[in-house]
Amino acid sequence: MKAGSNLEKILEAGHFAFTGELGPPRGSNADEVREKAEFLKGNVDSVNITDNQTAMVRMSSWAASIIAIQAGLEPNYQMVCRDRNRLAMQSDILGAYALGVRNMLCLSGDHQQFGDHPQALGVFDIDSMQLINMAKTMRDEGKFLGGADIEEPPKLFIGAASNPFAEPFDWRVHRLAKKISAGVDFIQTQCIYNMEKFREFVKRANDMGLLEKVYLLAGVTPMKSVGMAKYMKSKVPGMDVPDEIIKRLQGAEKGKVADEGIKIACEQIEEFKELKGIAGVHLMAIEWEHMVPEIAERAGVLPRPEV
Amino acid sequence: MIVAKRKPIDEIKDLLKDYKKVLNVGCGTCVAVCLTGGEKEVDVLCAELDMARKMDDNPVDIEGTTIERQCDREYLEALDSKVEGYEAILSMACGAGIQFLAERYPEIPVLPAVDTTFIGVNQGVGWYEERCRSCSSCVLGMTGGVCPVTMCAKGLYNGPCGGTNDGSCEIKKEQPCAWYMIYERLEKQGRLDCIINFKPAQNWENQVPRTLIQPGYEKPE
Amino acid sequence: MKPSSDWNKDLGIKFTMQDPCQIVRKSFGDPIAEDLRYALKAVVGEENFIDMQPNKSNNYCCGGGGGFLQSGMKEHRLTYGKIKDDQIQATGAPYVVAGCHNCHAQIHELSEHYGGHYKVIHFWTILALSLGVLGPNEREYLGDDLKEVDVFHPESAL
Amino acid sequence: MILSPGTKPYDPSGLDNLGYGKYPNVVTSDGFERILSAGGPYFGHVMRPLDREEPKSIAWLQCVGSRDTNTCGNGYCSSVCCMYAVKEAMIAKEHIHGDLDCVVFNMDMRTFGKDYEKYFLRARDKEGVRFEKARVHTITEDTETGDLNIKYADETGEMKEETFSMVVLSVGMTIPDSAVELAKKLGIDLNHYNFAKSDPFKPVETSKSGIYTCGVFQGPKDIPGSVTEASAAACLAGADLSESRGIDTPVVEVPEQKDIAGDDPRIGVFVCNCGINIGGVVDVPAVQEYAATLPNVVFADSNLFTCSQDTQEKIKEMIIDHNLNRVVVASCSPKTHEAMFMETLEACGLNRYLFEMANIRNQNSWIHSKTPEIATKKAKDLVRMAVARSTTLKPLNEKVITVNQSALVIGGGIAGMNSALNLGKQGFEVVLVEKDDVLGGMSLNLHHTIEGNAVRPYIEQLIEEVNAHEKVEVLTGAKVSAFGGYKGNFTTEVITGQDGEKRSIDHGAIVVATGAKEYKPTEYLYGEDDRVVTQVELGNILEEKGAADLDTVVMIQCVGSRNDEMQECSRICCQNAVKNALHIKKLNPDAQVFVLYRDIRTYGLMEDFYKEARELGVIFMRFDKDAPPEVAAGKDGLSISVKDHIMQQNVSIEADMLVLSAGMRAENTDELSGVMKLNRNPEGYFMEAHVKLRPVDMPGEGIFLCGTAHAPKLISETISQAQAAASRATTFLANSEIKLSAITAKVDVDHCVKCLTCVRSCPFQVPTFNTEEKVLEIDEAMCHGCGVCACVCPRQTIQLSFYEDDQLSCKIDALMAGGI
Amino acid sequence: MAEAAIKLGGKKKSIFMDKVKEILPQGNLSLCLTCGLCSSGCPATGLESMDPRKFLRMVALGMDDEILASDWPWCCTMCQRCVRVCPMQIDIPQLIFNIRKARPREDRPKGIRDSCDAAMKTETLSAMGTSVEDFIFVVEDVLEEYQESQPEFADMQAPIDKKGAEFFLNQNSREPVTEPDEMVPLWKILHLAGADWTYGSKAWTGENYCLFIADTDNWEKITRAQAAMTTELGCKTYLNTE
Repeated sequence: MKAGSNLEKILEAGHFAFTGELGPPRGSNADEVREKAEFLKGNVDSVNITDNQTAMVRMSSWAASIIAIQAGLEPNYQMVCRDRNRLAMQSDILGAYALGVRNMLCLSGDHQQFGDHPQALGVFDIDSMQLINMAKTMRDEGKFLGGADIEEPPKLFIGAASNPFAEPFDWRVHRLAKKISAGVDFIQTQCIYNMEKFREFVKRANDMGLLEKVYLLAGVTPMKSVGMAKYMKSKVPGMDVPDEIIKRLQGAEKGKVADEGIKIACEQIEEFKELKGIAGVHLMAIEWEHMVPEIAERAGVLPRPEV
Repeated sequence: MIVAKRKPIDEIKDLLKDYKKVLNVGCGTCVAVCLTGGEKEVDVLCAELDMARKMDDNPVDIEGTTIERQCDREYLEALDSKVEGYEAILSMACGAGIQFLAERYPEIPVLPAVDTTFIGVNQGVGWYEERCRSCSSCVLGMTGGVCPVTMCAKGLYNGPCGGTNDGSCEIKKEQPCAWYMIYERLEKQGRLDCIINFKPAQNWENQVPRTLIQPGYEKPE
Repeated sequence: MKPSSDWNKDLGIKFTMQDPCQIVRKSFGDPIAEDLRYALKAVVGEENFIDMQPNKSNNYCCGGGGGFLQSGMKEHRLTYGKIKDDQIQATGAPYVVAGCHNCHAQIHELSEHYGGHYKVIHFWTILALSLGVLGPNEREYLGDDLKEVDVFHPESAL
Repeated sequence: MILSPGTKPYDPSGLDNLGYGKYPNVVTSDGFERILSAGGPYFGHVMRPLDREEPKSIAWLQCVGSRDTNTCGNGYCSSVCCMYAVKEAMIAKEHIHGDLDCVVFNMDMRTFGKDYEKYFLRARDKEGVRFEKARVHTITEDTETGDLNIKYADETGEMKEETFSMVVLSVGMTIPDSAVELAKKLGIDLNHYNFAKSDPFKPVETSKSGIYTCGVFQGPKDIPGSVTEASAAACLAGADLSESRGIDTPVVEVPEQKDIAGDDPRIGVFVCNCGINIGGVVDVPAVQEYAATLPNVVFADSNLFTCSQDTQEKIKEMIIDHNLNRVVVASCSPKTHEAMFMETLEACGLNRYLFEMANIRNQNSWIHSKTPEIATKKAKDLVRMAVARSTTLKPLNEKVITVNQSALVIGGGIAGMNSALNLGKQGFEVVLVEKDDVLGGMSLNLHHTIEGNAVRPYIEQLIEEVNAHEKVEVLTGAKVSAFGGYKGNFTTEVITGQDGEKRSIDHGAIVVATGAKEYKPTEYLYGEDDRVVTQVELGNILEEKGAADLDTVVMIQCVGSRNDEMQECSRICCQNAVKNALHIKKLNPDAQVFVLYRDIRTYGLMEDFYKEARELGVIFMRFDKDAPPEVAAGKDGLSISVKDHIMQQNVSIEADMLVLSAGMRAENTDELSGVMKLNRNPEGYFMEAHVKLRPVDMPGEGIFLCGTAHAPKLISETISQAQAAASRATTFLANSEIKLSAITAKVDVDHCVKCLTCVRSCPFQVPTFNTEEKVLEIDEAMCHGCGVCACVCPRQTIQLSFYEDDQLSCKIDALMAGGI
Repeated sequence: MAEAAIKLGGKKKSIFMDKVKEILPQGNLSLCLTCGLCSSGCPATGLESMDPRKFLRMVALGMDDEILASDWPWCCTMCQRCVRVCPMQIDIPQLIFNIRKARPREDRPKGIRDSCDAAMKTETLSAMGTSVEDFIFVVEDVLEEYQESQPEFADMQAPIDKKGAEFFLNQNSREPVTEPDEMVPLWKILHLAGADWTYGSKAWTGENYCLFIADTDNWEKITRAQAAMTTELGCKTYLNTE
């Protein structure tokens, strides 16, 4: 055990993991976090607490993580490289760990031009790969990036993201390998819609023996509407939405499009359960947290195992 | 080459509003080549200011001169005899030149007429692109000659972020993804191994004022 | 006998002339139109002749020809003749000399229909008048201004 | 012998319905030209003859004395009236200070020349000139006001009535009796309209060998056409005489140049009255008097016409008498007269560049005609500026270079072959470069001209002649790959054959004859239904299969022309449609042919064929650009719907073939024009130096243009332009050396920072970085003197001789210094 | 206007144009430039929503039924103002005449037809139906009256059937019936001029309505009768007062 978090335990035990996501509010109301947490509690093994996602200012992810803990959830504390230099990052890691955080996810972060402060200086002192490595060094070697010893090193279960679809495709597996060598413990992927390409990615990762070294959680986001599918296809960078998905949603009965979206997601989850090297699913039902119980139910991942 | 762009006339006017006698000094090197601060631009700015101030009923006595380089002491000497009697000096050189001028004439306010933009290349008449951010630790050797610091919007050292989008950067479609370019070029050269390995955190030297003494040289007493 | 226009010197009664298509444009052309003017001017005085615009070979048909008068399409015929009426009224002349019976009948009707109240006469009527040989019964188409005019012509009187 | 007796405007006084000669305010178009002219009766003020009042409205009546076999017997179209009517309307609007309502009453607007359609659209859409598809039967006058009343039936048949201040009769062109007599004396044949009879393949040759003709005597045409034919006639006549070229040529003796170095400026100022053009507004004596007071001026004078021959003599005397070393003429634009005045200086041993002009006419008296006092003041300012500049002028020397007396012709179609052949006949070596493997170009797809002459035998004979000519070398399958040099000394690299053999050709002149092609329609089911064909394809079908199986054929005009994508008219499609319609009717008189058109543009003598087509029962229907025909394909035929312009009712035609009169498109010359730096207009046609006066010269000296590379045109017009290009090239090549202008850019290499901005900015790619000497160089033989480099140089190290910075800024200083 | 479209094309049909071409061998109807000069100068433009150009166009497009149905040919006075300026000298009036003729006689305007028929019923050819006897009576009666009332014209004559007279004078048929005095000024002028003239007792009429109704046979009959009468009397000049 590296960190002893619930998520780590679930994965270690060989269970099919099921994680969720929770976006902190654009305000200081802790109840908002608690409300969302209610829907997730008992339905997921761990919940990602996003860090100023889409470069919009929100409640800090470590604070929201603490509220999540209080609400009975295990947070997966996200950290992006955009807003902090290496000093701030390390001190936040220390503080979060001190208050009970056990998982963290290392990300580059959306460019500040997208958000509500396009004039901001993007820090990017270190990149996500270097963040992974820094967290691992802090945990395993008990050293800060500058080399000094840490009195009580933070023992975090270290995650990162992976996009199996971005061009050049050939390079994707190597990128995964690089993250593994940087020290990542688990990977949550980008939302998957193009199953064919994903299968190819998984195959290549298995061939290189990578999925024995890391837990891969497949990213799933159910489509709420045809409009959302089209938006994801054309507007969201790195997203690969095949036309069949859009056609399938268009073919759904009136008022049943969201249902069809959930159905697609559940079919995916069923397949992931059987796919070699897939350790679980990361469900990103952002601003749709109230549907998580139903989705989890329909995906057949309930009840969550106790470990 | 250092690329600069001239400040808007209103901003320059505002900087100069309290001075009646101004010397406008151009620089004959980088800013001349990038069409910002050579003889021609000095003349144009003088004429513009002369006219604008007349219209404002606040005439200014402005004279223009251009020296070879404002970042070389020897060339600044030519100005020594000229600056006498001027209430302010306007410099059309890069930030380095402006500071060097200010340092030489500490009694006279030296004001910038241009914004120094970047180190870049000339793509066509009046069209320049940034190519270097003088980070002090060049990685171009492993990145196929594409600078990840300058060309990647996030300055990433270990490959692209999740926003890479069919060869474009997430900030806009027209901006190529630096890491996509790096991959393509290295793949062609058969050197993908250059970026397989983890590159540890950067030692950011450009955060402090730097001094450089070439090997075999010494700082003069 | 030489016709004279002296009778109209003081009266100053104005005359215009319809150039019948059949005689002018379709038969003898401008020369006969010139002859007709020559003759009319000799009888009423050069200054008392006012031409329509356009005239001679380019004159407008009055609308009485081609059987139009008998075709039963009166409204159309009067619409057609509006141009002629406008032309005549524009001259301001109270008399139109028309050398064609169709023109005569049509212009007569136009004068009444459009209220121009000009008179349309045969050339011979005014010629006879100028020669001093026009009797009272032969003045059916003349207006009051000419009903009583008795021209003394030395040759016809003696 | 070259016959160019010219034309006489048709005299409309015999038309009693139009009132010319009777109503003073009805004028002919040539009369109206006089009214518009600065040298005309009203000195350029537009006034009507009756009362010298400015007109409020003017109507133009088209086709007076043209296209009419009834009232005037001139069945031809005079070709120029539509365009000049538009022009007159535009100029009248410009000259009149208030609103002027201009209406052009017409049957068809025939603006078929290069860029003419755009001009017409500008007049209509921007300047508000009205174009009424109607004709006026009779003009009558309001005797009180002198205004003119007209009634007309508009296209829908509705009667309209309007009153105009003036009416202009757009009279056509006729051949004067004297020309007919001359032709009889010379024994040359005339056609039924008394134009000189010519063959479409020999457009400027008369029936008698050795006698050539050009201009309107050959057939109605505009100025560019006439100028082109003049050169063509000169070409053929010159070829006959080529052996004796250069004999008995008088040489102008120029005295040795005086050295004025170190002398103080002694300036003479000559102020011009320009008749009353300047003198009528500006107080010329006052300007003269003022000029005399300016620094360094030792003599000032004024003249009625400073450009006259007498005045040149007078200026020469004054230069000598007063020992002048600078001359300033205050008159008109240097564009027209500067060269002449410079010669006057040279004739007295003064360097020609010691001359300066002040334009006190175009830039002053013309535009300030209403405020003479201000105009006089401005004239003084302009003279003061010119005097200030003249003081700074320096003698400049012109470089003399030798000319390589051979030519390169690019394009082996009718145009290229004719110009190559004629250059060969003039005794010059010619290389003819054709990109295809065979000569002939577009003409290989054509069968006969509208006159009925067979194209193929002509082409075959021409190819044979070209191949056989000892002076002409033909390179087929050849592509221009590189180009360099300057006028008189070009070097072109050509790649030939499949193995891509490179060949470098040195030559002194270039003829561009790259041709054009038929537009590939995307409209009206073309390419989707094989019953829809183009006129060229129809020509082939008729040639191969005849017309026996055709019951109904519909043709649509202006496909790919005169639309938003291609504003220009393709010039040849109307005659093409008429030609093919006649062909169908002759092969199968029972076939019905419908031509759907916008304006029928069978200009010149081709109007006869339009008439013949109507006579044979071809139906012509006009449609509006915004309501084009609709085409639907059925199993048994095509159904074409359109509104008949006369019935104002929809017509549906069941046809077995639809023929699209696809316009012309310039050949793709992107690569060539890039390599050779030749300018093209937005439509891709090459640009001539002056649309009217230099229609076959290109802007660069020693480069000439002909055929459809210039603009769409007929075979006959192509041939005469090709001969003209040969003629113009001959004029250039005949001299073994030429003098270059001294107005060139010079770079101060010591100061230059080698930023290469001049290299990048020069439109002619003249500045180069000499990698051996490590300096920037501008070759004065290649420099066009445009001054772009001097403007962009950030360190101001480039100066344009005669226009150096201080030679310009001194004028501004002089202006700002005031003085009066 | 949502009119039905004119159908054209297909196999060539025999159309009116061809018929007219047979009658008018110069066949220049199809030369029309559709310029509209004819319509601009025609007072009948607009009547029956028609004008000369439109009418000619219907012929060119083979709209035979519409042509025959139109009343517009009876609005055209065949004044020839159109032909005069037509650049192609197209004889529209001639076309109109042929179209009038193409209509069944009973469908042509009754007023004109009646006048033609009336003329054909009497030797005088008078559209008013005046008989030889009535005409002679009126002329003699009026003459007598004037000879008496105006003594200066006591020896004035109004001869009828005077053989060998220089002039054969015709007479509009309305005047002897409705306004006989209107005949007199002309008699007086001829008298004063010393002209040797005569009326015919037959065929004295000036008008010819059979022409207007396009009854070519009777038109010819009238004209021939007028010529025959003049010849019979040996007159040298036919004086037309019509």
